[in-house]
Amino acid sequence: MKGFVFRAFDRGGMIFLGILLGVILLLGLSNQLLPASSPLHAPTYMVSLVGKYLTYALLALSVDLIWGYCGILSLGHGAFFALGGYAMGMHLMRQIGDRGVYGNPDLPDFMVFLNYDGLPWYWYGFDMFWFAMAMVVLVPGALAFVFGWFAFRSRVTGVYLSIITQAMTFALMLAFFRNNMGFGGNNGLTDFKDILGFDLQSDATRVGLLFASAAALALGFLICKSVTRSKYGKVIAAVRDAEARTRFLGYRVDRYKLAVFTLSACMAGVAGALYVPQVGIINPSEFAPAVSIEIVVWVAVGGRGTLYGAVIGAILVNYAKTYFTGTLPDVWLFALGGLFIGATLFLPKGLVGAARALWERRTGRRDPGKPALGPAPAE
Amino acid sequence: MLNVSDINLSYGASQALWGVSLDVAPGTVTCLMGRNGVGKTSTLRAIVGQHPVSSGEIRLDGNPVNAMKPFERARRGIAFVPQGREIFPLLTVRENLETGYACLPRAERHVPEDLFELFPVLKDMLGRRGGDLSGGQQQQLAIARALVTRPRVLLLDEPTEGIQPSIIQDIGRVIELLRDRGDMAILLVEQYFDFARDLADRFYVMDRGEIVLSGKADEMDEDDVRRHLTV
Amino acid sequence: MARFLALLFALCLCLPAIEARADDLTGLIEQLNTDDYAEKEAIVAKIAATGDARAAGALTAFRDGDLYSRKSDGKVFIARKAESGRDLLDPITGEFVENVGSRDARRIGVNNNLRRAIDSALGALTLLAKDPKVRRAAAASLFGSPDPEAIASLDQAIANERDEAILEAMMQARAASVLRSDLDTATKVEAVRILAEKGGRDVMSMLKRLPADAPPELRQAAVAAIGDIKDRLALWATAQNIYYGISLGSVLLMAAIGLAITFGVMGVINMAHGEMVMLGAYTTFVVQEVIRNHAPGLFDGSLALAIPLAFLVSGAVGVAIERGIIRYLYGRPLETLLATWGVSLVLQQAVRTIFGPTNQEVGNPSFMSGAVEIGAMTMTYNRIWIICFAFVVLAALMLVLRGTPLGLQMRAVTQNRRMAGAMGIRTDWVDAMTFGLGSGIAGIAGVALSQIDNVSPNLGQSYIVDSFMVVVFGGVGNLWGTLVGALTLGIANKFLEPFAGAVLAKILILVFIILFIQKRPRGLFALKGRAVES
Amino acid sequence: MAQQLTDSILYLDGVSVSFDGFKALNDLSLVMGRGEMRAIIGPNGAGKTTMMDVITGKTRPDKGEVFFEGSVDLTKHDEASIAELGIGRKFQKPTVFETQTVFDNLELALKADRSVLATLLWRRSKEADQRIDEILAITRLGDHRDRLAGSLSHGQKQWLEIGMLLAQDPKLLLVDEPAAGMTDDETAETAILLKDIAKTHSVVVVEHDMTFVRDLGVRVTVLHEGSVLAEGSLDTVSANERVVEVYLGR
Amino acid sequence: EETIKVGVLHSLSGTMAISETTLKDVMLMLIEDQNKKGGLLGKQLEAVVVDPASNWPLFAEKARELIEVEKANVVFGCWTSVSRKSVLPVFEELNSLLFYPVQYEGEESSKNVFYTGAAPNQQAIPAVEYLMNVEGVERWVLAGTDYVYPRTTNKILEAFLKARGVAPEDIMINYTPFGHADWQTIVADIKNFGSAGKKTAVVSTINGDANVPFYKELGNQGIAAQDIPVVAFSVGEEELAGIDTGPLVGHLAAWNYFMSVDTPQNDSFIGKWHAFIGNEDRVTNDPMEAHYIGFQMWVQAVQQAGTTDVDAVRQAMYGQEVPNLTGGVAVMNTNHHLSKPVLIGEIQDDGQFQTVWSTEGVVKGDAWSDFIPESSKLTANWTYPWVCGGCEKPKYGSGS
Ligand SMILES: Nc1ncnc2c1ncn2[C@@H]1O[C@H](COP(=O)(O)OP(=O)(O)OP(=O)(O)O)[C@@H](O)[C@H]1O
Ligand SMILES: Nc1ncnc2c1ncn2[C@@H]1O[C@H](COP(=O)(O)OP(=O)(O)OP(=O)(O)O)[C@@H](O)[C@H]1O
Ligand SMILES: NC(N)=O
Ligand SMILES: [Mg+2]
Ligand SMILES: [Mg+2]
Repeated sequence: MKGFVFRAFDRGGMIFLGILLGVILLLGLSNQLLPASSPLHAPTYMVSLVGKYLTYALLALSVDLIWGYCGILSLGHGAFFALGGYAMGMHLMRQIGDRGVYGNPDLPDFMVFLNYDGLPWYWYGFDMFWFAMAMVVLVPGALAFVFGWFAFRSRVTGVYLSIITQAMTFALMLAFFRNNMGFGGNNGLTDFKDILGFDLQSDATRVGLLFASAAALALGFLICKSVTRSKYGKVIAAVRDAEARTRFLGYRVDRYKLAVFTLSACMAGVAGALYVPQVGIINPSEFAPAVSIEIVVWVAVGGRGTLYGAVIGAILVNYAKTYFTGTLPDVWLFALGGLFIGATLFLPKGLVGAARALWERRTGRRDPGKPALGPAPAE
Repeated sequence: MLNVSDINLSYGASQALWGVSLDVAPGTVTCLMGRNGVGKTSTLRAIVGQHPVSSGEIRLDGNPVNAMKPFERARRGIAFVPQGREIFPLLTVRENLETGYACLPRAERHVPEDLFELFPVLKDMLGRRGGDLSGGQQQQLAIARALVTRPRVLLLDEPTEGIQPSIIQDIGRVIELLRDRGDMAILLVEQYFDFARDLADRFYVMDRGEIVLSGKADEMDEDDVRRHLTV
Repeated sequence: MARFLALLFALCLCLPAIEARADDLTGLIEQLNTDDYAEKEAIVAKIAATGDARAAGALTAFRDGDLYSRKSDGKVFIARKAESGRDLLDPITGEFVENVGSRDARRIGVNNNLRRAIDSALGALTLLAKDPKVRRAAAASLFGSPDPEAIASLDQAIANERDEAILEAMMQARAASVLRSDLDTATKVEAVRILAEKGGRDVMSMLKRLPADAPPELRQAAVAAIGDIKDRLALWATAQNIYYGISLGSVLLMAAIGLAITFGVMGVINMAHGEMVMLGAYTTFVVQEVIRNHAPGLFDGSLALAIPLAFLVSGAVGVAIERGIIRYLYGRPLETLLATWGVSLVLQQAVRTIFGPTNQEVGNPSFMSGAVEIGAMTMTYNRIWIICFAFVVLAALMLVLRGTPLGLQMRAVTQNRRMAGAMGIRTDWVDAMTFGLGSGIAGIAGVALSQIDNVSPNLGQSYIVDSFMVVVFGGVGNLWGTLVGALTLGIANKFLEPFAGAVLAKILILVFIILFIQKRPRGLFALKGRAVES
Repeated sequence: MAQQLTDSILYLDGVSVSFDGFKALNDLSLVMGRGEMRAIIGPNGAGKTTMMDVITGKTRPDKGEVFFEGSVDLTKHDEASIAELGIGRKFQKPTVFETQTVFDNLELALKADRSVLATLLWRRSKEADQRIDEILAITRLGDHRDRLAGSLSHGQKQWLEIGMLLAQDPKLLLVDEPAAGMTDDETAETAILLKDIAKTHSVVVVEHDMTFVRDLGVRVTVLHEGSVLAEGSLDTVSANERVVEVYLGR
Repeated sequence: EETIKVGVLHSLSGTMAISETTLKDVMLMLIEDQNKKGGLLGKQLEAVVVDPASNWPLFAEKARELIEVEKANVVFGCWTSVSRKSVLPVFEELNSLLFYPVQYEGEESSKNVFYTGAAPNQQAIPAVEYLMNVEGVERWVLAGTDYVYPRTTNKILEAFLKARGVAPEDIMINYTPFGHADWQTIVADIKNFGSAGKKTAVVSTINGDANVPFYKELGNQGIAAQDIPVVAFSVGEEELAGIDTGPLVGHLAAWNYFMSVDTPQNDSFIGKWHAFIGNEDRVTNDPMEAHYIGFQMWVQAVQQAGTTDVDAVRQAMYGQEVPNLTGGVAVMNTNHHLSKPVLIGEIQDDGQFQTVWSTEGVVKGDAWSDFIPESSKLTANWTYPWVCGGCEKPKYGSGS
C-alpha cells in the first residue's frame, strides 16, 4: 500500500502538478483578492472557463488511462461524464426547493408542467449532498462495471468494443432525450441556484469550484500515476499490446480491464459532477457520440499514453475552441480541423511526445530504463 | 548480379549495419551466417527496400536500386522469403500465391505446377486461409510464394525454420536445382550450419553488424566460421 | 344505339343554353375575387352547377393557385409566370391578355376546402373528356371527393365509357357518391358491395363515415365489408413491415458500404466517411442545378449523371485524403480517427462556406416520385429504386473485391503492407485506389440519400454512427456481414417501431447490438480460427 | 487406466479437434508422467501446436478428455486459470510485449500472485530482481535489459520467450520449437538448459531439429495427422518406416 | 472611437447552423442598416459575432464572453429552448438583455429576456382552431420531435382539444428522435389513423432536419392536403427551401410572418435582405422578422432611455411599438412577449406560404399557458419594481 502511494510522486509529475496548481491558485486568488480594476485581476469569466477546462482535463485523463495504457478505445466515455453530471445536476435541482418558477417545494419545474404527480423514485435521496456525491461515483462506476463485466468476459475487443461503447452512449442519449425518463428531456437540468448553501453565481463559489476541480484533477493525476507505474500498469500495457499472450501468463485479463475501466468511469463521473455547476446545465447532448469522440481527440492531440499529454491536450484543444469560436466564428472549424490533421501528421506522438523527442534530441539523453513512447500498439 | 557495397543501416539511434558489402552472382548460392541479432535480417531488409540504408549502395545488374520502392525492386526480380513467414493471414493459400502475379506480365500469371510437386501439402490446402496453416506449412507457402514471381534474385531468411526434416532436404534440392539453372542468384541466411555448408558456393559471416569473414565455400575454414557463430 | 341518339339529342338541346350562360360563367369567375373562403366555395358550387366544361381551365388554375386578380380593376385572369412579371390569360378562352409586373396582380387564395370542392366540380366537368387519362383522373378525383350532385354526370359518363378500367373507377366513384346521397337503401347496399370489392383504407374510411342513423341493413352490409377489408389489411401490414424494413436496411446498407471498404477492408477509422456521403449528395445538387438552369428537359436523367460524378468527386477527395494524410498513418490505425475527424470538420465547413448552411433542394426525378400500391401495400418509388441500387452497388463491389487483381491486392496490402510491397504490389497505389473506391461508393450513397433526406452540411454526421454500427454488427471486413447486418437492423427496427415508437425502437436496437456483440464479439459473420488472431 | 491418470501430469484421451471439417487432432491420446520430459515430433501440420492449444485452453476439443495432474479437467478452464494452475508455454512464433522492455517482460512473467489487487500493490523484492538477472544471464539478454522487446531480432525474441517461461516457473512447460532460428551451439545449449529444467519440472518439447532431440535423450512421440504414429526412444522411432516416410525423409 | 456593441449568439456550425446562420446574417444587416441611419445615440453599432457551435454549455460560455469580456450591451441570439435555458442564468446574473426570436413552448419568464417569437397561444392554438372550424377536423395526430417544445405544445393542445370535446381515442401522439429520417412507418400510421372515417389532421411539431424526409415521405406516399392536412409550427420558408413542394401544396403552417405577405414593409425588408446577402433566391422567415422587430424595439427603447443601461432600456421597452412586416403593429408587453398577428398559410408549389387565415388583430403572447394547471396561476409582469411571475414578494432588488 505504501508503495502504491509513494509511486504516485515522481519528479516529473510533481513538477507538472506544482506548476498546474500554482497557476490555478494564483488565478483564483487574483480573482478574489485583487480589485477588478487591477490589470492582474482575473475576470470571473476566466475562472469558470479554466474550471471547465480542468474538468475536461480530468475527463481526458480518465480516457487516457484506459486508451493510452490499456488499449481500450472507449467512444462512449462521455456517457460516464454525463451520468456524473446528471447526478450532480439532480442534487442541484433538489437544492432549488420552492424557488422554482412554480414554487413547488418537491418537484423541479419541468416535472410540474409535465404533470408529474410526485417525484420519481430514482430522484429520492438526491437532496442529500453525500448521497448525490456517492451517486456521482457509483452510477458511472456501476454502469461501467456491468458493461465491462459483460464485454470483457465475452472478449469484445478493438473496434467492436469501441462501437458498442458508442452504442451505449447513443442509447443513453436517446433515452435521456425522452421526456418520459424524468430527467428534463432535451432541456436537461438548469437554473441551479446554490451548492452546499453557496450561491452558484457568486465569484467566491466559482473560485471554490475551480479549486475543487484542480484538486480533483491533481488527485486523479496521482491515482493514474500510481496505477500506471505499478506492476498493474505494466500488466494493462501488456494487455494493450498482446492480450492473448497476457492470458497465457495467468493474468485474468477481463478483471484487469474491468478494474481500470470502472476506475476510469468513476473519474469521468467526478469530472462531470464538477463540470455541471460550473457551466450551469446538463443535457443529453453530453451523451452524443461526437462528444465522446472529441474527448479521444483531446487525448490524441496531447499524446496518448502520457498523463500530462491528456491534461495538456484537453486544455489546449478547448482553449483553441474558445479562442477560435470567438475570433473566427465563421471559419473556425477549418482552424480546428487543421489543428487535428496537423497534429497527427507532424506530432505523431502528440504534443508531449514531440516535446519529449525535442528534449531528447537537445540533450542527447534518454531517461535510463524508461523507453520512449512505444510504437502505437495495433488494434 | 546483386552487389551491396558498404551499406550502413540504423534503427532510430542504434546502428545495426556497419559498412556491409556483399556480392551475389547468378547461378550461385551465397550464404550469410551469424549469431542472433548480428544484422542478417537487416541486410536483407536493406536489399528488398523495407528499411532505408543511411549510406552505401545496392546494385542490381549494375543499376543502383537504392531509390526504388520495394515493389519496383520486386518487379525487377528480387524475391524475398522473410523470417517469420509473413503470410497474408486472411488470404487463401491460392490467393497468397497469386499476390506474386503483380510482378508478372499478364500472360505469365499462373502458378508453376512443379511448385506443388515440391510442396504437395499446399496443393491440398489451396482453399485454406494462410493464417490457419501450421508454422511449417506457412514456411513452405512463403517459399512457394516467392518462387511464383520467377525471381532472378532470391533472398531466403532462415527458410528451414520450423520445417520437418524431409522437406528441408527437398528445399535443399530445390535450391540446388534453381542454382543449377544458372540464371538465379540466391542469398541464403541460415543458422543451420550443415544445411548452409552443403549448399553454399560463397559464404559471409556477420558479427555485430559487420562482415567479419567471407570466402568461397570450398576454401572455408569450418572452425573459423563456427567460432563466429559461438557465443 | 338508341341511348346514343338520346344523348346526342340532349347535348344539342343543351348547347344554346350553355352559350347563353357564358356571361354567367364570366360573372361567376369574376366573383371569385374575394377574401371570404366560404363565399368562394359557394361560387365554385355554382360554377359546377353550370355544367359548363369551359370552366375546367379556370377551375384547374384556381386549384393550382394560378388564378389572379388584376390590382387595377379587380378582373380575374389565369396567370402564367413569364420572363418578367406575369402573363395574364383570359380565364375562359385562355387567350393572352397582357403582361403585368409581379406585384400588379394578386393571387386569389385557395384553401384545402376549396380544393376539394374544385376537384369534385372538375371531376364532374371532365368525366366526358376525350383523353382517357383525364377521364380516369376525373373518376379518381370524384372518388376522393364524392359528391351526390355528381351522380347524374357519372351515370352519363358510365353510359359512354368503353374502357373497362375507367368504367370500374367510375362505378366506384359513383358508389362513393351514392353513399353520401339520400338515395334508397337498396342502392346504397349495392354501393357498399362495389366498394367492398375495391377494398383498401379509403373505402374503410368511407364506410365508417356512414351516419349512425343509417338503416340497419345498410349498417350491416357496411360492418361486414369493413371486417372483410380489415382482415385483408392485416395480412398486408406484415408484408408492408418487412418491406419497410428492407427499405430502411437498404438505406443503412447504402450508407455503410463505403465504410465497409475504408474501415472494413483498410482498417482506417474513417470519421470523414459521412462527409464523403455528403459530397455525393452535394454533387447531385450541383448536377440538378445545372440541369435545371440549362436543360430542364433532362431533369429525369440527372441521377444517371450524378452517380458517376459523385463517384468521381468523392473518390478524388478520398484519394487526396489518402495521399495527403492517411498514408502516413498506416500502422497507427487509431491515429486515423484523429486525422479523419479533422478532415470531417474541414469538409463540413468547406461545404457550409461554399453552399451555405441551409438545406439544398434535391428533387426526385419523376420516375422516383410517388408510390405504387400493391394491394394495401404502399411502396414509394424512391425507396424501391434505392433498394435496387443498394443491391447493385453491393454486387458490383463484391465483384471487384473477389474477381479482380485489384481486389486481391487490396486485401493483401491491408493485411501486410510490407510484405505486399516485397511481392511487387504497388502498395501506395493500391492504398489510394482502395480509399478512393470506398470514398467513391460513399459518394454514390450520397446520391441515393439525397433522394430521401436533407442535403445539408450535417448530412454526413447523421449517418456516421449508423454506418459504423452496421459494419461492426455485420463483422468488420465482411461485405456479406454488412448486407445481412443492415437488413437485420432495418427489419428489426421496423417491427419494433409500431409498438415501441421510433425513439424506443432505436434504443432497443442499440441495446440489441450491444448484447449481440457479447454473443459474437466479432460480429455476425465473424471470421474464426488462427488466421484472425495472427 | 485410472492408475495412469492419477500418476500423470498430463493425460489426453481421445482428443479430437476439427476446423471446418478438417481434423487437426484425431482421437489423440497421450500420457505423460510427473517430472517427465517428452519430445514431440511429426510432420508440419501434424497437430503438435494444436495439441498445445488444447492443453493451454486456447482451443476447445470437440471431444476427448484432457487432465492435468490427474484430477484437473483442463477443458473446463480458460487460458488464465490454466496458466495459474502451472502450465506455461513458449509459442512457436515468438510473442512478447513489444512496447515494454525486456526487463518488464520478464517481470510480468515472474511467478507471483496474479490477482488485480496484489498486482496493484506489488513491490519488487530483492529475490525478484535476482531471479530476473539470472534469467537475463541464461538467455544472454543482459545487455538488452532496457531495450524494448519490439526491437529485438527474431532469435533474441525466441530467447526472451524462453526466459519468460523460466520466470513463470510452471509445473509443466510446453515448448514449441525452441531451437528455431538458433545457431547450432545455441541449440545445444538450449538442450542442456531444458534438461536442467526437466530435473524439477515436466516438459513437453516440440522440435524438428533431430540433433536437438537426440541431445535431449528423452522419450519421443511422433504425431501424424492428428494422432500418435509412434512412440519410444529416438532411435526406435527413427527406425520406423512410416516415420521415415512421412517425416524424416531419406 | 466608442461603439455600442451588439452581441450575436447564433450557432454557425453544428446541427443548428442550418437555421441560425441566417439569423446572424439578419442581425448584421439590421445593424449595418442602423449605422447607415447614423447609428444610435450618436455612436456606431458594432456587431460582435461568436459561434456557440450548437453546443449548449458553450452557449453559456459565449454569452458570458459577450457580456463580460466584449461588454456587449445587448445580445440577440439562441434558437433552441435548451440553448436559451443554458444562457438564462448568465443573463440574469450579469443583468444583461437577450432577444430570443423563435417560437417556443412558453413556461418561462425572465426579466432579462425578450421573447420575440411566438408563444403557444400565438401559434398552436389558433392553428388548431382554424382546422376545427374551417376544415372540420375531428381527429388529430400530434406528431413531434421528442423534446420539450413539442411535448409542452402537445400537452397544451391535448388539454385544449379535450376541452373542446375531442375524445381521447381521436388523438394520436407520436414522438420521434431528432434528425429522424425514416418516416415510412409513421406516415403509414398516420394514413391508417386517418382512415377511421373522421376528418383527420396532423399537428406537426417536428423540428429541423427531420422535416425534409418527413415531407418527402408524405408527398411520395400521396397524403394530399385535401385528405389529411398537416399543420406545422416549425416549418418555415427556410425549411421548405430544401424540398420540392409540388406534392405538398395545401399543407399548412402557423406563424406570425410569411414571406409571401404583400405589404410595402415586407417588400422593402425582402429587398434589403436580398441585397445584403447577394442572392435573390434566399428566403425570409418568421424568426427573421422577430429579430427585425426586436432590434427595432431595442433601438427605439435605447433612444427613448438615452442610454444602453439595461435597467433603463428594459423599462423603456414596455409598450414599444414596431410595425409588423405583415401589417399591423407589434407591441412589447410587460411580460416580455409581443402582441402579434397570427397567420395561417398553405404551402405553395413555389415553396412559399399563402395566407389562408389570419387573426383579426394581434394576439398577446402568453408566457404561462392557461391550459397547464400550475402554470395558469402564474402571471408575468416585469414592470418596476420587478416581481416574479405571480409571487407576492419582490424577488429581485430594485436593480441598478
Ligand atoms: N483454424 C484452422 N482452420 C483450418 N485448419 C487449421 C486451423 N488451425 C489449424 N489448422 C490445420 O491443422 C493442422 C495442424 O496444425 P498444427 O499447427 O497443430 O501443426 P503442427 O504440428 O504444429 O505443425 P508445424 O510443425 O508446421 O508447426 C494443419 O494442417 C493446419 O493447417
Ligand atoms: N525494428 C527494430 N528496431 C530496433 N532495433 C532493431 C529492429 N530490428 C532489429 N533490431 C536490432 O538490430 C540488430 C540486428 O537485427 P537483425 O534482425 O538484423 O538480426 P539477425 O541477424 O537477423 O538476428 P536473428 O538471427 O535473431 O534473426 C539487433 O540487435 C536487433 O536487436
Ligand atoms: N423553441 C424551439 N422551437 O425549440
Ligand atoms: Mg533474422
Ligand atoms: Mg506448430
